[in-house]
Amino acid sequence: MNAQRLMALIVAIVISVPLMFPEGHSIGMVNAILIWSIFAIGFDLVFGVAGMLSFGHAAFFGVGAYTLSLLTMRMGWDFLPALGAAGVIGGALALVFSYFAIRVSGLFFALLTLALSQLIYIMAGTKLRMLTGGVDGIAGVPRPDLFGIDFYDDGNYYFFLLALFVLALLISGLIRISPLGQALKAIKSNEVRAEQIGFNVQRLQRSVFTISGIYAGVSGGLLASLIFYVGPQMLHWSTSGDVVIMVLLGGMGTLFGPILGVAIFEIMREWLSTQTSHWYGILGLIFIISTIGMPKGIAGLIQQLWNRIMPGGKS
Amino acid sequence: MSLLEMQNCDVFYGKAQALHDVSITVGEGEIVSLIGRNGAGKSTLLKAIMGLNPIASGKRMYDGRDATRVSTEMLGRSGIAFVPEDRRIFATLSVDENLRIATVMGRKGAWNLERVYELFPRLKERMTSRGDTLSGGEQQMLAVGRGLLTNPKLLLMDEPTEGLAPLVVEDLIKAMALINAEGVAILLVEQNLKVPLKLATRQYLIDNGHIRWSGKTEDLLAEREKIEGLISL
Amino acid sequence: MSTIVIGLSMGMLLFLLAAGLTLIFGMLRVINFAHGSLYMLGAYLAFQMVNVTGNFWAGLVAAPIIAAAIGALMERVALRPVYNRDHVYQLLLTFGFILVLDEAVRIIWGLEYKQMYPPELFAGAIEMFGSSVPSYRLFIIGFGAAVSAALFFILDRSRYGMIIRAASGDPEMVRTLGINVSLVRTGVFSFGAGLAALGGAVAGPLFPIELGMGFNIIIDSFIVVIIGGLGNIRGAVLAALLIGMTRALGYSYAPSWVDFLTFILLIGTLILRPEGLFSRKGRTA
Amino acid sequence: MSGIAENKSILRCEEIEVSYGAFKAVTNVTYEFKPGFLYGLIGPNGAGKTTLMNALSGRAQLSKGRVFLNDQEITGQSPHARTWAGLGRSFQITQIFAEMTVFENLRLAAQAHRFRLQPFWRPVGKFKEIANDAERVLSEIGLEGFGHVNAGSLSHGDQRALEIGLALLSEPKVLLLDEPLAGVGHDVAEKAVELIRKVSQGRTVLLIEHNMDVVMEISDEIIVMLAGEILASGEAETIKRDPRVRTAYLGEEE
Amino acid sequence: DEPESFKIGAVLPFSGPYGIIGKGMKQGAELAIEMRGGKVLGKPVEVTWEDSETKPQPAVQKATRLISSGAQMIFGAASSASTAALQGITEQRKIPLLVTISADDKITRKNGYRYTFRTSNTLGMEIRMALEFTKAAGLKKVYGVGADYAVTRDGWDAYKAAAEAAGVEIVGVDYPPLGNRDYSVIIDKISKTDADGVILIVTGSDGVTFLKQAGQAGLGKNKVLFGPVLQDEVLAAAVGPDAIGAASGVRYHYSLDNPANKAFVEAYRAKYNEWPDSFAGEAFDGMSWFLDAVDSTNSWDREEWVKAFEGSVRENSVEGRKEMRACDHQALQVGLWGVVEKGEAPYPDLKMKITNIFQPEVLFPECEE
Ligand SMILES: Nc1ncnc2c1ncn2[C@@H]1O[C@H](COP(=O)(O)OP(=O)(O)OP(=O)(O)O)[C@@H](O)[C@H]1O
Ligand SMILES: Nc1ncnc2c1ncn2[C@@H]1O[C@H](COP(=O)(O)OP(=O)(O)OP(=O)(O)O)[C@@H](O)[C@H]1O
Ligand SMILES: [Mg+2]
Ligand SMILES: [Mg+2]
Repeated sequence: MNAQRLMALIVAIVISVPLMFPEGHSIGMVNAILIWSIFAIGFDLVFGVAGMLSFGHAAFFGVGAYTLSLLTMRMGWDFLPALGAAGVIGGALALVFSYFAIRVSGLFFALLTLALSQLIYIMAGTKLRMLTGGVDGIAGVPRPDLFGIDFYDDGNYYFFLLALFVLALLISGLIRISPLGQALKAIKSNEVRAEQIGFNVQRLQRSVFTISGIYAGVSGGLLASLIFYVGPQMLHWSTSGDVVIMVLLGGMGTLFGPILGVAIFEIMREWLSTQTSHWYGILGLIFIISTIGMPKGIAGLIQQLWNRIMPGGKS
Repeated sequence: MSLLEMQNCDVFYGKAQALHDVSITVGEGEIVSLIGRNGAGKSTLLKAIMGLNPIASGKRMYDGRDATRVSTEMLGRSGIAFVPEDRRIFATLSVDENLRIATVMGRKGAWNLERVYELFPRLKERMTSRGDTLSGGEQQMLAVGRGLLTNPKLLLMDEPTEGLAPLVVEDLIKAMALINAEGVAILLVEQNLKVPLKLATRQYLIDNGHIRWSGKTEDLLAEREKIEGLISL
Repeated sequence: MSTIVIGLSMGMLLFLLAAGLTLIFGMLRVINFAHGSLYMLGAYLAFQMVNVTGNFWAGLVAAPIIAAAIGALMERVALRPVYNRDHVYQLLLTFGFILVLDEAVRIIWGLEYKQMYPPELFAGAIEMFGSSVPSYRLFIIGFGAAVSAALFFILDRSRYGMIIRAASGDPEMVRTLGINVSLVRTGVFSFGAGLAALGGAVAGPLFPIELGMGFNIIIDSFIVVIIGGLGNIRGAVLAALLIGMTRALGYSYAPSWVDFLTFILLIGTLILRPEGLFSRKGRTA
Repeated sequence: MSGIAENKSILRCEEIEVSYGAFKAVTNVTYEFKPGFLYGLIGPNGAGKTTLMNALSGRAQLSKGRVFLNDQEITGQSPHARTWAGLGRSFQITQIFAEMTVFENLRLAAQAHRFRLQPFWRPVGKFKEIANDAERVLSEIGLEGFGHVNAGSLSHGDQRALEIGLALLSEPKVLLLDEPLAGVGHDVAEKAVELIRKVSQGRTVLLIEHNMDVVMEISDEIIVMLAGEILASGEAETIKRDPRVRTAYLGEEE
Repeated sequence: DEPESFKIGAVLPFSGPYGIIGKGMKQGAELAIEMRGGKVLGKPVEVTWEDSETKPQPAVQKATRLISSGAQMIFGAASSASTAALQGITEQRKIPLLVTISADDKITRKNGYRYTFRTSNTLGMEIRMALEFTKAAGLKKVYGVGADYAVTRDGWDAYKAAAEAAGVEIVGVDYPPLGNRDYSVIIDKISKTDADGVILIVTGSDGVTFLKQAGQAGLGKNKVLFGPVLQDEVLAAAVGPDAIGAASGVRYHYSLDNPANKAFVEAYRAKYNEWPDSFAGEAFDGMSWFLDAVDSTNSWDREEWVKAFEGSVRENSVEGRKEMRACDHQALQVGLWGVVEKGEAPYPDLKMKITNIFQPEVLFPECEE
């Protein structure tokens, strides 16, 4: 066993709570955790692996949600093809973004993606309101209708989400250790050298951006179906901010860190808010303390504790 | 009296020990050289002197006082200057600013902007260029010039001639002799042995983090064979 | 014609809102998302001072000073340990600041809106070009110009700017030169926090003072900072005026496109001249 | 003289110019590089040597002129395309992947060379051939024991060796080396010179170096730059005696 | 088997800038429960308050949890977006949703949501009030300013058509973005027209900003500023004296002269030591009415409650007569219209004076899809 496995175990425990307590009230929360985790896992491919800080992922997330909603509700598509389309559209939009944004790097990249996604946010709330329902959004987004299972029951929907989550995790895990993932890490580490040894840096960046756009599109579609609703709030830059925070909290650049970050974030939101009306401030304190005290997020902390408990256990 | 004394210093990177029980002294106005192969620990020692690597055990005496716990900026203020091996030019500052920033603390002495520009005319030509657009050699000149401008009592130079054209190396050697004559002590690390052999009065030989030999430059030449045997591998 | 005067005042106001961010962002390379919260805090502090003393000017002076002290504390306690980490960790930190500051304001001042009025001296409106322009707007133009001149003098003319820029690349090396980097950093952050609060105090008479007031200005401020060029005070002034004018014209001819115009301006700048429309040198390598 | 001496040039630049604002770092440089030759490029600091190399490898934009590799025009191509076309280089200011191990550094270079499209369906460890490439070069550059060390914590000299290793792995036909010996200990330098000699077998090498003993000894032909232009070129002996080169660069011999 | 208690899940904004809405609604609803002895169907009422953060996702997530822990009804959501999101889940779970603030017309529509009930105003009716006011005040030329989003645009279109039909000239209209920061150019533009009225279809801080800036430019001196939801005591306090004279639709007001309201205001002031705002009044009203309807069924079958509530009439609501229309679950009610004036103790410095009360017949068109 090593720290990686320990983290995997923690993640497994968190997401299997509904299996252990099928009657509990945690299913809704775990479902949200699964969906946001898909988003965060995909986001971390860009952020943690390739080192590009994007503030534009809200656009792919939200556009995925609208795609699924409109296709199922207005065009009468089935859920699964619509979900696929959500991923495709999310990825396509990411590809378009990348053509603009990859010309600059660092903070400029972050702000350019932010600006592009804000444009889409504004569009959705105002000019495209015939399509998007404007500021008030669209209610009544459906869930899948498969094998006669009632996915409107959160307990059943959990399994559907779990399957997608595992798939997303596997793909991302593979990408990370594949030559592609290594190449992206190289670009993050030293772009000049990466280009000189023959990596087509821009193409690699575009491809990972697109892949994470697909993740975002799919997870956005899933969230819309989880809460039966889609609105422009999902496109707002603060949604991008949320996913950045989650990934940082959990530990960027690690496979399980983002999931832990999502879990902590959601649990905090659910639990703290029932404890005190000052929970915003407390959450803020937690952010501050964990930035200072956990340089590499929760994943880093676990790694550190592990190393202390199991000295010499180099992997 | 010695200006700097490092006594029995151990330095670690994480768990790996890079310096073992290292002691060296640099006298007032002296040029001392530190030689050793790649990875021997030369740069590590210079950084430890400057306070950039923490000293795990041992003592730093400077100017007759215990300076083991003194911070980098206080060391800098009290007259130690550092010319690092990888130059560490301030990328976003212009050449001129890179030099002027060294004068902020306002230590009095023989060095000023004009004099540095005189020593490296090339820098004057590139005065308004950003640091990161300079050629490798120009950056090296800038790093040396920046070190000089703090008007130090002790100058730590890590491979200052790396990447410099032969003519410039000669100028630099002359300049080092000159500033030494003005009373500045120099601790010099060089791969190009010509330079320390020409300038330094005493030599330390470091290998694998241990000081293996120290003595006068004449002795180094005389005992060459024996000394080469001291170096591992 | 009056549109131009108003546009000018909108631009100067934008500059005052963004000045603190330019400073912190440009010099410390800290993306201070809490800028908006400090701005809000400034407005509340000014309100409180005015309430106690009955004097607008007391608020304008006291709010920045108190906020600067809070900023110094924030920097010492929280920001200092994370400088030598990847810049992205500052995001988590400054998000934390937002929540804590907002909560503090909520606890101290409650949820009700607060209000402030322009000082006696600038209470009325002045007839100009056939419109009546509130004289407080003219005050903003003058005050903004004065602040920008002062900032320009302090930063571009002094060596602090140089030190900070150097330290943002290689703080260790700056230390070897004998310079106390952390002191300078604390100074800059606290100064930036004070400027944010100054912006809040100036904006107080124009907008409702409420908990959400800081949220919208963050993006506006970022736009000014980017278009002007990071840490470039002169650029920030010009960018703010450019945006102010664009908006003013936008409001007169196509109000529903105002936000678009602003973002298009930003995107265009980032794509064509990422170093900022008004940066002095072209970026090299 | 080593290698196959053909008359056809392998790398050719025509009247190239690189300017930064008003400043011209390289002007009007025309040169034909013959296959199999080892060229020494010398000149004072700031003469434009690195910039010329940047122009050849695609890191600097030309404001004028054209570059050909194997008679194919490569002007305007990106650096990675040129690497694929057979142009490798090392950097004067070390460019390595500091957070990764030495072995990973080399494996990256190997994988960049092997795959045009980076596979994402299999762990990198399963590709034996790239690991083998990396191992081979690891020993070639004398860093055998350092495979698992983080590249960033290597000493300066060892990083320089890794720098060359990374360039070698792209198996270039033309290899550009920017001061490979700078910072390399004098004991190791001899080995490094041997290494350069060895890798120059069967390829064209352009070597920038301020260590005159080495340059004069191993170059087939020497090019001298001054203020962005080529001042002189020819065999070592002629260059050594050229008075212009002496005043501009070499200085008087002791 | 009857549950131990009657569980209400309340999802309201408590944190952030909209916390003030949540606070008022909570106080109003709590009083409603207290004044009926804390019981429904003979069982104690148990309310769980959750923070919606004014965002759809948390709102739905928390409602889901409340429902799965046995909530019999959901109360809330302040923003129309969150309410719309809640409608999805409550419809799914067949749980009544009581809306007492969100004004988007779409929330209640014919053959729409079976389990949603709104006891408060719709924006459509408030626009019609504005129109009635335009006529009553004799305005001839009107300039429109609306936040740029769907509901306001629809509202404006309706207003414009009706106003023009009534012989009012529309001088111009502008749609600055929602959450707009600076209206000075638009104010200047309007001041140069000969409009005698300016209708502001903006809410919350946008309205406050406009009135503040308009005051500084003296716009209100010769033009009537009014809007469907422009002002109430809370917002007027934020504007200051410049608010005086602004006219607005009022959702509820403590000055209404009827016995039910007097009793409520007295109890409210005794309990919280403040005047009830419109969030509190509407919440009180809706909650008491709904619980009465539940009680009247004597059954724990939620379908029965729905049937009882739709079509029920409340003669003694704090705003007078209200009727829950069966076709769309929208409560028909009078429309209150008022103007900001200076207040004397014990009233706040600025208070609304109710100037017009419009009858439901003119405010609510036939039930339509
Ligand atoms: N940041 C670091 N982290 C870990 N180990 C390091 C670090 N820097 C240096 N080392 C190790 O410490 C030892 C001494 O390195 P140092 O840089 O002092 O050598 P040096 O004598 O200056 O060599 P060179 O001549 O190549 O510059 C080397 O083994 C090196 O790998
Ligand atoms: N991106 C750039 N912007 C502006 N000037 C530049 C840029 N790159 C190089 N220069 C300038 O061009 C000149 C030539 O630089 P180059 O690096 O080619 O010199 P070099 O001959 O390699 O010198 P050295 O031997 O010191 O490495 C230098 O004066 C340098 O300042
Ligand atoms: Mg060294
Ligand atoms: Mg060079």
